Amino acid sequence: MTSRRTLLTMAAALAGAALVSSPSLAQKKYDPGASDTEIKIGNINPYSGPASAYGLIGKTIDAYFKKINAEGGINGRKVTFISYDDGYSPPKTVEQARKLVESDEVLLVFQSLGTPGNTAIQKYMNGKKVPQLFVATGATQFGNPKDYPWTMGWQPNYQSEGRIYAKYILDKHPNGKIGVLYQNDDYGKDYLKGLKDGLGAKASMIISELPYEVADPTVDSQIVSLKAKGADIFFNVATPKFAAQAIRKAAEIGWQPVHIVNNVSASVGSVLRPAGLEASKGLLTTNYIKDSTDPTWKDDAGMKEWAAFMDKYFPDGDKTSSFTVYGYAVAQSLVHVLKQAGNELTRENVMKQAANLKNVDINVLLPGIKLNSGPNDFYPIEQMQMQRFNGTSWELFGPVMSGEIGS
Amino acid sequence: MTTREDIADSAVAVPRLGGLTLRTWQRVLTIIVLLIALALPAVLKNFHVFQLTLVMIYAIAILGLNLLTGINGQFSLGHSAFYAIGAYTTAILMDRFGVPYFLTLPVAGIVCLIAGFLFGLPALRLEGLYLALATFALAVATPQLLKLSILEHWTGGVQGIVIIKPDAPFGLPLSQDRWLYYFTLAILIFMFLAAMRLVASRTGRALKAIRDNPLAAKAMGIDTAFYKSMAFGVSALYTGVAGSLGAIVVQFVAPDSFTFFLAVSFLVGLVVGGVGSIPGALIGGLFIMYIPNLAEQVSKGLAWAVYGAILILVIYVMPTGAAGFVRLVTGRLTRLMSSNR
Amino acid sequence: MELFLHQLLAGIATGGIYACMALAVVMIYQSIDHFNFAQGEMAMFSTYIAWQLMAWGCPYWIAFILTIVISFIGGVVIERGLFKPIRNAPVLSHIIVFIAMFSILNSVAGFTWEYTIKSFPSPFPSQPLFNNRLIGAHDLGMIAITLILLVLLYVLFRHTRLGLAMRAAAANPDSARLVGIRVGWMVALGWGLAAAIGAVAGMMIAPVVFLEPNMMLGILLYGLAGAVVGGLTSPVGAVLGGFAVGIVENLAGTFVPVVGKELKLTIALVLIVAVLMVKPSGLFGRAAVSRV
Amino acid sequence: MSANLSVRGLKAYYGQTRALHGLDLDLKEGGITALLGANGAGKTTVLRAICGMIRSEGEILLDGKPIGGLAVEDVVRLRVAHVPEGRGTFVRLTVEENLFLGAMIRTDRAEIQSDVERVYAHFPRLKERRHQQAGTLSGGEQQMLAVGRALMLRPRIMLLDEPSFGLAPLLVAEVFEILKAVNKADRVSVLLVEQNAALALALADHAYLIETGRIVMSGSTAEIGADESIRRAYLGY
Repeated sequence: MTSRRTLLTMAAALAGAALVSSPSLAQKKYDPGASDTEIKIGNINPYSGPASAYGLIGKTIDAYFKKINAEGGINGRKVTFISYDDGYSPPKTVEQARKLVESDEVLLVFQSLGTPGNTAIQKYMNGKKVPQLFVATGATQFGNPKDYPWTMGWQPNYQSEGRIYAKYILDKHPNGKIGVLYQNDDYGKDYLKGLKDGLGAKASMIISELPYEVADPTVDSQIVSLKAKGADIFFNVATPKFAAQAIRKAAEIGWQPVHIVNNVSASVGSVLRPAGLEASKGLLTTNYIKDSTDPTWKDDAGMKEWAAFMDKYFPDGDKTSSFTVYGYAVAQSLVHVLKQAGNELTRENVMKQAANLKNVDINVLLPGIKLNSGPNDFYPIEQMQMQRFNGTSWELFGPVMSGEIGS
Repeated sequence: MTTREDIADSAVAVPRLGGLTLRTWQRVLTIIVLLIALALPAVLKNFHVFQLTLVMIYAIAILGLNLLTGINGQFSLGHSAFYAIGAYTTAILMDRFGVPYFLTLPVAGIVCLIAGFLFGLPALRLEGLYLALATFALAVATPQLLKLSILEHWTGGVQGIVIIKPDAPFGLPLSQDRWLYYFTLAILIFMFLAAMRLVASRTGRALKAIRDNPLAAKAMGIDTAFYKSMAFGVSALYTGVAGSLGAIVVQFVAPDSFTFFLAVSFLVGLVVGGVGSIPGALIGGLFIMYIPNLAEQVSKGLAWAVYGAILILVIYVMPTGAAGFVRLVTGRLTRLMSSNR
Repeated sequence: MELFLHQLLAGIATGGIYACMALAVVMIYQSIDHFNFAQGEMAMFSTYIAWQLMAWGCPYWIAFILTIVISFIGGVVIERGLFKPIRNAPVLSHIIVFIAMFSILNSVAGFTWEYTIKSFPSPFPSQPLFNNRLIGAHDLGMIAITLILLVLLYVLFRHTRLGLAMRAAAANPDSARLVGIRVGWMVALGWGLAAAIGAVAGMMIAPVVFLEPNMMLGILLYGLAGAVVGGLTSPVGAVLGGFAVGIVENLAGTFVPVVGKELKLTIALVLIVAVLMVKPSGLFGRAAVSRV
Repeated sequence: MSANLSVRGLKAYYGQTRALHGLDLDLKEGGITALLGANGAGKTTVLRAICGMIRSEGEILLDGKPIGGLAVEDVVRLRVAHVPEGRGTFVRLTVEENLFLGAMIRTDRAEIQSDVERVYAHFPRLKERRHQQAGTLSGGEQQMLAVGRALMLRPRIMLLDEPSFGLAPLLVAEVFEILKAVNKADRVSVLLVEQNAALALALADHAYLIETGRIVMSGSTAEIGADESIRRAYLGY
């Protein structure tokens, strides 16, 4: 009997000692997916299917967290990054999101990619009160804190980019005739809407808007049509492969409009070079991120750091693709949020911190572009700058702009 | 492209296994599976319940394809289209008109029955590869049609439609997932029983006669045109009901959900489960639900290569699907038993 | 009118792509009496092999020929290794193996060479011929190569004993064995040839659409459609069918009001199905007539 | 040219089912041997077993060398031509292509061409239709084509499965006439399976009677034809 009693007192004493000796422990707060040693982060990416090119982003993020872990983790906690494939199919996204939340019990879902998939899980994530943080899409519906306080975007949204181009066109070519090539999905239509809204009363400047499908072999027919209709401004809202086809075809048939290519396809390495650098001369676009193939950033500290990271943690990764820079930047942003959350790793605090970014500097974003967010501002990056291709690299011009979409 | 496997047919003889007839074994097995199905939600997490619900939904869709391919010998690479029609019917009715979810099921079924019948009419003139191409085209065209801007008011265009998950009725103490599981299970049992009825009926015999020998069937006075179109219709009805359930469970429809890949998955499920076998559809559903996940666990980068390898392995081991395999094994066993006696 | 002419020419250029693929489809159909749904992926994979050879420093034409040879051997090996063991399984099981091959090739290519697009060189001069800007030199070159392939195939099938044996083996394997044809090897040979033609198609198509693992996804469908429209038994028909599909698709996309631009693929497919209903053996195919 | 074929204890199987139960048979060199029997007696099975189309046990000796277990393609290479039930026409190919296929294993190109002409000499009707799809021929013409295709092999042994099936009597006579001529001229040994016993007995010099997979009688056609009881019981005339 006595022995049992001693044991109990000893245990109580030990427990008391533990409480006393580390008072900070008392302030630690965790939700599922976080502990003293670990933070579980979920992710959904199309590693297969028609959008599998984006899978590179997931791989880069994975590599970045390896780096973070190798350097001691986030506030001493190792990151466990669980990334699933949804093949760009919404039902699969739902399944994978539920697996992450209910089976793997992650703290948050990060950078789930694509508008359809994110739309499919938005209600679920908000119902479960699990952060759907920094989604990988520029659709405007993911920055709506009133209805969806657990969902937040990251990159500048497509509509504001469209507005920036509209502003430029109204300013420089007020009498132009605009032809648009767009991918027939939310992404293409968002850009188109931004352009139209930006043109406002002068939306009639758009004389032709032609869609294409991801399954189409080429967009040659559309380019031929746009030229024949007499467009002298070409707004190219296509993903890399089709954007490159359009650039090449336009040059081939001797069509030389003011050619604006959307930011999604602004990579020198994976779009302009395949399309032909000569043919790409004079292209306009906007950007917020540094282009790894642009010699301008050869000695840039941020890009050097990125290159070192790629060499060490993702040597197989494609350094000419903008996706690897993007993945690096967005992963850095998340790490910033989690560091800021400190020891209170609850889902609520994560969202609170994500909505509390003040001039955060991510070193691979263009100079002057910072992350900013607030309780009513769920678009962390809203600034972009226009640039023109000179045959070897992009040249920034004009001020850092924002699309100021009314949200 | 006809295949002549038929579990319902092969069970006519009364071979015995361990003193019981195969029929009895089948019954016992069915009851065990049913009991397990009823008990599972109590021990599983919501997420797994959700996955199993999807398995049942896929099984219903595969059963629909089976009625067309296995029983009637027609071929379709386009059943994702009917799945989509069912899903969209439900989504539009729920979202735009506030119709309760359970009422949308029969509507989706009827809409698909009509759509399938109408598609079956021209398809009558096409056989084998041509039918394959026509249905292939249907599958490829479906997402584009759903995106069509003139339909956007109804379909929500590329954004799709988000719908609200129903709660359990009568204040039953069940989570939404568990309730939908039982709801789907009930529909599944109903649909499976109806399919068995159909296969055993006059209509079923006519369909099989057309599959096995269209000329003779015609000579016997079977209206082959009507029956073939009807087979398309009924098949579409099943797949449409599955689509409708899928929309409710996933809470979302969008053009990207119904690509050609879905039609291929159904086909894989059909063949893996066993062409012509009604219970095989469940095996098919399990396969297309879990094997891709398994492949992803084996290797992330090469998940689909692993999946392909598994598929080839399955076909090598069971060239006529799980149902054919089971038939083979039970056949061997009964022969072994009887020769021992 | 000018737009019409431009679209017609653009249609011929894309039609060349489909025609090339359609030839490969007809080739495999002639030897296995069926489509190979993984054919596009095989062509894509061959093209990556060519790209890899060039990346290792091979000159274009040597890489071109090596790729054809490797693809031929690959085709034979796939048939002998993968399909011979299940030759008695139902057709649907074969289709599943095609699907499996599709997954494997696509996945391995993406894993090995990444999913980002690569430019693939064209053997033809980049300057437009005759200073016309409507149809590029590569398009013309591609059409020329397609026609050369067509002639070679025609000669093989119509004027050589090997070709005759292959046709016989495909049309009626049991009788073919009775005249001493080794049917299994004829099928393997057919696979090899189809793979080789697919490789040429891939290397011709890649400069236009850029090289990436999913590049053949849409093209295979158009190629199938072209082959079917032309009649699956006729290489000439397949090539003409390919051009027809390209032209119809472009014109439909441009001139069908309201829904044309959004549904150009769908409209093209509907037209094809309509053609088949009127003329089930395709425009140029010979119907198999037989007395009962 | 001709050869002799002897079969000892032949058992043959369709899947698990045994269709022949140990059967002996000799084919005289340069002669015509008929195999008679009712429907389903196993006549066709014998031919299939000899040329390797189905699994069989027992001895099959061609000029004393065993050929059992060889694949069809290899049996054909020993110049054993089989005109199968249903004629095995390549319906999508032309008449002439069908004939050339018959000579597929031969390499003497010039001779092949002259053999085609020889077949045309036998069957002028085929010459008229040489560029037609074989599927468009009438039944009788297809039968001629099948025989012609077999001749293109320059066979030492010809296995004929019901050449009279579905033909008008006049045509049957024509085909049999030519068979006789070929047998004489080229000294080809012929094994003829027939349901029309009268015809077969008239043509052949030796006959076997088969019943449910077993030989029940054999002898010269004269003997068999003369046996009243057999005529009634088995031959039905």
